[in-house]
Amino acid sequence: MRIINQFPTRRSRLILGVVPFAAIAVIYALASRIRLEANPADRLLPAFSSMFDTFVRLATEPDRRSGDIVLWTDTLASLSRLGLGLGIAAAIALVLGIMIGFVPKFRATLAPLVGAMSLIPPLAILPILFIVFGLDELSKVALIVIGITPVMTRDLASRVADIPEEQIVKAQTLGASSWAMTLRVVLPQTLPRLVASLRLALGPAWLFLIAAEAIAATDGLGYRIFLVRRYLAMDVILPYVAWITLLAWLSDLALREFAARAFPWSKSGGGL
Amino acid sequence: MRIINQFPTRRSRLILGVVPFAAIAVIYALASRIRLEANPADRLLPAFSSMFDTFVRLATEPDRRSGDIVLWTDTLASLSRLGLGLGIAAAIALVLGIMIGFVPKFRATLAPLVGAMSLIPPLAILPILFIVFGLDELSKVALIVIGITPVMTRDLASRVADIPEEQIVKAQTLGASSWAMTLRVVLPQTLPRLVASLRLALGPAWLFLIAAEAIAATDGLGYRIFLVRRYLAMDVILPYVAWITLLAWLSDLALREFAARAFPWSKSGGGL
Amino acid sequence: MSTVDVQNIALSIGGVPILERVNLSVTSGEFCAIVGASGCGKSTFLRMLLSQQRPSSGAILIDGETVAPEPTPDRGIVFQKYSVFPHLTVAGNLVLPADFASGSPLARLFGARRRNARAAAMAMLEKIGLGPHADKYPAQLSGGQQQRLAIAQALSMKPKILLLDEPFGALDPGIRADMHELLSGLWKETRMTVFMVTHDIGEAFKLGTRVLVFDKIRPDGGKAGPAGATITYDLKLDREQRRARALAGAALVAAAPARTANDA
Amino acid sequence: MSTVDVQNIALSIGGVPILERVNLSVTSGEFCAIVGASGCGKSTFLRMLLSQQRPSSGAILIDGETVAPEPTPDRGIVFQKYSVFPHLTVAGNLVLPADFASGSPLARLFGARRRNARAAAMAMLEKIGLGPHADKYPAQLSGGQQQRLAIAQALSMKPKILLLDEPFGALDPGIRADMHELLSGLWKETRMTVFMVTHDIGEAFKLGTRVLVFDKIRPDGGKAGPAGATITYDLKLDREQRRARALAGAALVAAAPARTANDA
Amino acid sequence: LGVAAGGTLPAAAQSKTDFKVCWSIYVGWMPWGYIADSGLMKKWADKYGITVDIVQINDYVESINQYTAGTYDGCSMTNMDALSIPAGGGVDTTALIVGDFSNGNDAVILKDKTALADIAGQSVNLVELSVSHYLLARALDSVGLAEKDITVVNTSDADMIAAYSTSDVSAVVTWNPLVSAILEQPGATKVFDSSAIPGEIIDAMMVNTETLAANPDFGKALAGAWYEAMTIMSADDEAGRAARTAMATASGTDLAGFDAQLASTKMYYDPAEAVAFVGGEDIVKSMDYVRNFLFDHGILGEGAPSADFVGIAFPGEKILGDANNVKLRFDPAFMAEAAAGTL
Ligand SMILES: Nc1ncnc2c1ncn2[C@@H]1O[C@H](COP(=O)(O)OP(=O)(O)OP(=O)(O)O)[C@@H](O)[C@H]1O
Ligand SMILES: Nc1ncnc2c1ncn2[C@@H]1O[C@H](COP(=O)(O)OP(=O)(O)OP(=O)(O)O)[C@@H](O)[C@H]1O
Ligand SMILES: [Mg+2]
Ligand SMILES: [Mg+2]
Repeated sequence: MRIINQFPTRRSRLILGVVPFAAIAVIYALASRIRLEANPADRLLPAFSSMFDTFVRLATEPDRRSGDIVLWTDTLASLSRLGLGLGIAAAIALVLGIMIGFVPKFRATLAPLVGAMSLIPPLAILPILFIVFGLDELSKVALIVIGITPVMTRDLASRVADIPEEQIVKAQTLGASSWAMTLRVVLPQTLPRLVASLRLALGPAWLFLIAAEAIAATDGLGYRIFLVRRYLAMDVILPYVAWITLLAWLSDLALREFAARAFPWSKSGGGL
Repeated sequence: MRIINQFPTRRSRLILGVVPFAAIAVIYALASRIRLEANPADRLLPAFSSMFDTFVRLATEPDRRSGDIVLWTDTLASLSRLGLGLGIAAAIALVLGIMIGFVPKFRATLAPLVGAMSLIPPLAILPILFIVFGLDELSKVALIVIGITPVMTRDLASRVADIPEEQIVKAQTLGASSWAMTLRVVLPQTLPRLVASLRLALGPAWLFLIAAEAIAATDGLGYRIFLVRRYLAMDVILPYVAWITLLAWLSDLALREFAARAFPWSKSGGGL
Repeated sequence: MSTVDVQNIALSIGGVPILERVNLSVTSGEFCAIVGASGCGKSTFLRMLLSQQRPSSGAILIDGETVAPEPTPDRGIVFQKYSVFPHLTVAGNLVLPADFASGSPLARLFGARRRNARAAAMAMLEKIGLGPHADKYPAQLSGGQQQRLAIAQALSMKPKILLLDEPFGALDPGIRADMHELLSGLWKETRMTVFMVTHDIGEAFKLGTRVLVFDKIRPDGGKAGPAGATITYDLKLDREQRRARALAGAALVAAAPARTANDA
Repeated sequence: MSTVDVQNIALSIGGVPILERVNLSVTSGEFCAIVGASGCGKSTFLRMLLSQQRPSSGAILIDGETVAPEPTPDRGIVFQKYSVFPHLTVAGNLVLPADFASGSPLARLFGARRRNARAAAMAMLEKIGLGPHADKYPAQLSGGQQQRLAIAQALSMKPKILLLDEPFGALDPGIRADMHELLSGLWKETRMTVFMVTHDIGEAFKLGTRVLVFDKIRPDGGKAGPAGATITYDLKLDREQRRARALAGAALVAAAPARTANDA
Repeated sequence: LGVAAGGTLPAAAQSKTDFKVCWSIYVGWMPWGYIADSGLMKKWADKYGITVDIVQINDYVESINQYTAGTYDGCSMTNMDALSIPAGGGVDTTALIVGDFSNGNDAVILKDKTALADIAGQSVNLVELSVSHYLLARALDSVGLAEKDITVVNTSDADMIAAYSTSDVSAVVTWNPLVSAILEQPGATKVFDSSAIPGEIIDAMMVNTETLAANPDFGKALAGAWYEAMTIMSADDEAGRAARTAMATASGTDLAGFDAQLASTKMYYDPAEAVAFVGGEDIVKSMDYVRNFLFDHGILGEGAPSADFVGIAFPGEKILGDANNVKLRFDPAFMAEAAAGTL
């Protein structure tokens, strides 16, 4: 039978999915062993046991200086910045996306600007951002917003423009004003895509958050990674990276589940 | 008439599109004027004229220290890294995307791994990248590749999975082996999406390039921006950002044109 | 309930003539079935009646007045697809026109008025046999059920003119027959003016009081560049005549549709 | 050119029975037209004949042997849509089977063999009237032209069994008539065994030597849970009988399709 | 943007009561974090009826840029960066508190080589245009080499240790705590450090001259808090150890590590010493070196026709460069008040 017609069973799918992760863990363990044997003080590839110990310590023991439990304060700080950034970006992208996708005049005015802005690498204008937005919470949230909003806006605008013209015409024959159509036809059909767009933006949002926290913060997951990077404390960095990945994965899952529940009429992307 | 039915003419579309850019330029010029009046040596918001002078100097006069014409060496260095990174990422994403999207066994094995990798913020694991890939050109290219490949792979895999089952069945009734289908049915239909995916990856690729060049380099557009940030030379940074945006826009345009020509059978995304 | 006068309209898109010299005068309450080869401009003609497209020249008058420059509630439309709103339930789709009419800034009725509108919608749903499906989404309905809903939705505005673009193209013969009855019944009841595009000649003769055949002809008989389509046959049917003419009509137009727009 | 034996197959998906107790014995060279309500399992039945789907129970034998577990070149298929490869030109679509057969690691013929294959493809295209369109992409063809190409492509493998799933659903009456002739001609020429799903009863009686009607019936007459569809009528037509039976047959099944799967 | 730019204009000379200063993580500046956390700042600010907000910024250059843009009234930085960024950018800046100079904290480190002269021909990883670059220039001078004999690779300080671990890197110039972490690795040899150029890499709290002139209380509060912290941390008692431990944790190390860093830093715990240092001849010589280095590297800006373009003022009317464009001032007045105990 052709290989494309061979479907693994549910059980072997599970096993196959675990294999690459296991392989990576084994390779890491070996590399770590080799380095640690050559130099027991090596910091680059700490053993799993020491990473685990460090992680447990960060997650349970209060910090000597502040009395806070570092992992949770960092997580809370980062998640609240991320949530705020994603929320603001979603709101702006939704409004602009609908305006650009639905109203020809706004499209003519704003589409070129949004297009140009989505091409500016935000990291290159960091100094300007920090000066405009200051260095406190606002600037971190702003970097996330500036980093992800243009792309989300373009995405939403093109989805709005893709709403079948027939529906818009139909709504007009049913007596709808532009505003009524926006509220009752365009907005509800754009929301599922907004969630999908947010899911795509999660990766970049974390990236910008970490970049912002590395420059100016006193807590947050990115701050901690940055702080200990100077000492090459990979026993902190690696568990933190795994933790971030887990958080990102959970947010992704939550958004997907939310969309499936909130928009039962929308065929979700399915699969990958 | 409803606002959504009011279509600006071609001419007014052009004018409307220019307005926001002009507005930004005017605001900038005003803010710059105010600051320069308060402090003529201010570097934060240089006048357009001084930015232009600096840009012309960078583009025409050899550098005092190295004797190179800075703008061109930087551009060449960055573009070759970017091109290499995009090329490698495209090749990997194409192969993995087809494997994951087309062959159930590979999908079971690799999809979870690629999913997890697309969530890891690459900037957080930089030290490991350095150890694995060294500090020279390779590491910069590697950061781009690691940053954009997982997302591209997921995108391509889902497109491959979207190829109508009817076509695959049809090919089998025409006597195709899995390999023959890969070559003649799946690959050609995936290529236009690869180009689209590359276009989407341009933004992140520039981002990772700049991040990599900020960390260790002797030339490149990102290197220059972060270097002159040490003395707040916005008269260099702002033209460089504009230049990067222009380059990104041109690459985007080139890819779009290429796709339209190379894949005449594929309906291009159109519009936004 | 309205007269429609189409005065010598023509349409070119990008220099290519699509329609030309289309003249038509329809009295109130007629049921015009429109047939013609694929790509000859039938949908385009409906789009112009709906002000979705403006003719390059000529005029369209409704009840003697120039038609509004954009779609208005006096002209209802049922498309072959996308005819209902996928994000609203069946009942929601029928309440929507009342929501729009409410003039509320949220484009939504509340309280007692909402309950009234919903009750009216439910009554309508019972009438078209969708009562049990009131809280389903359109994607959960069969094609025929969706089209019934679309027609009910279009009729809820009591349009003077109803435009139908291949409304039954995707349906089973059985369901199609049901829909014919539904439509005939509603038309007799409301006496609106109907324009229906169809590919099914039998359907055209069965439902229409008048059958319009669109086709491309060259007035000079020569090959002087591409020509747009126009109305080549305009058959006014007596109710009794219809059955008899059905066969003849079918033969008449059988050859025409074989010429597709691609051969132009 | 092959016999097909379907031995008491049944299929449930996620616990819902789709088909059950389907028995069928088709002799070589028969033309089976399959009709039935929307969603009753006609396409699913074809998928099983093509090994795209495996029955939950029962067996399918071709020429007395259990059917291969995956699609093979002895069974050709024409779908309503997606039936040709959009990224290949018309000629490319017809050369493709030869490319596959070449066994070359690039799945592509070169040199003289390529020229030969292309010449054969061109000859075929002339035969089906697509000669002038050889270098167009499918998207540039009309629906009828695409279906002609799809049929030619399926036939190029000289399959013993040809499966057609609503192949003419999207076409004009005129083009449809042309296609009927093309298909009848080819069938008479090659004498392959044909299964064709259609929604058009007339088409079924016009082309088939045998008409299979799929429908859901409950063997116990009661309401013991949902039931799968099966073959409820199996009409073997003499060529001469066909015209006469057409009217009767149409009446016979007219009610059945009105019951859609949604009502189940 | 217009509003923001207007809002962050360099503070005009006007009296106000709310001040913001920023600092970044470096051994000599860790007391600022301690001063903020321990309440010393509030105590001294209250005394003068003002408020002073002390903000930590991870990225050193960003902290200076923010100060230069006018967001902060003061910022901890080195003499060299003060000259190149705020002073070069036209922001008149005063060295309010000269806290220390690097006395071994900055070092040139070679991998598998033991003599400074071996650096010839190598790639050297360092933060370009920073004090490391300056130190390298001075080191090369001392063995008769020039910058063209090597290749400078700009490398972010945050990644210096990881960079050193790669095989591509054979020479680095950096500062503590990175120096001690790198020296722990096998094959690392320190071939030159800042103790060979004492007093040239100076760490100070720089404040806006106009703000200071209009609000002397701001300077007094900062100096008062700083020198109280100095007294606490320099003592070898429980309180001193606790203070140093807090600073150690904040910089990501422990007390022993922090003390080791302090050992290679010449801290001016006693304000009188700092006053003497600022009033001496050596600092003038150092600044001369520094400004020539900056000019040679084009850091003084395009408008700078010579190293003399920006004037530097020292106590006693000594001025280096253009007397009509003095933008960097070493003013011992507030340290002197601390020494005299009149704050
Ligand atoms: N925006 C457009 N640009 C260019 N040509 C167009 C456009 N819209 C329609 N046409 C052309 O106008 C012609 C008429 O199209 P129309 O959709 O009205 O045909 P139709 O008679 O409804 O065909 P069908 O029966 O297939 O629905 C077609 O040849 C089509 O290619
Ligand atoms: N993968 C599946 N999962 C669940 N149900 C399925 C699946 N595939 C098909 N079905 C169900 O099987 C039934 C038969 O589907 P099928 O497509 O064979 O119908 P059909 O007779 O071809 O209808 P139509 O005339 O509309 O094409 C339908 O009710 C459908 O909902
Ligand atoms: Mg049409
Ligand atoms: Mg089917």
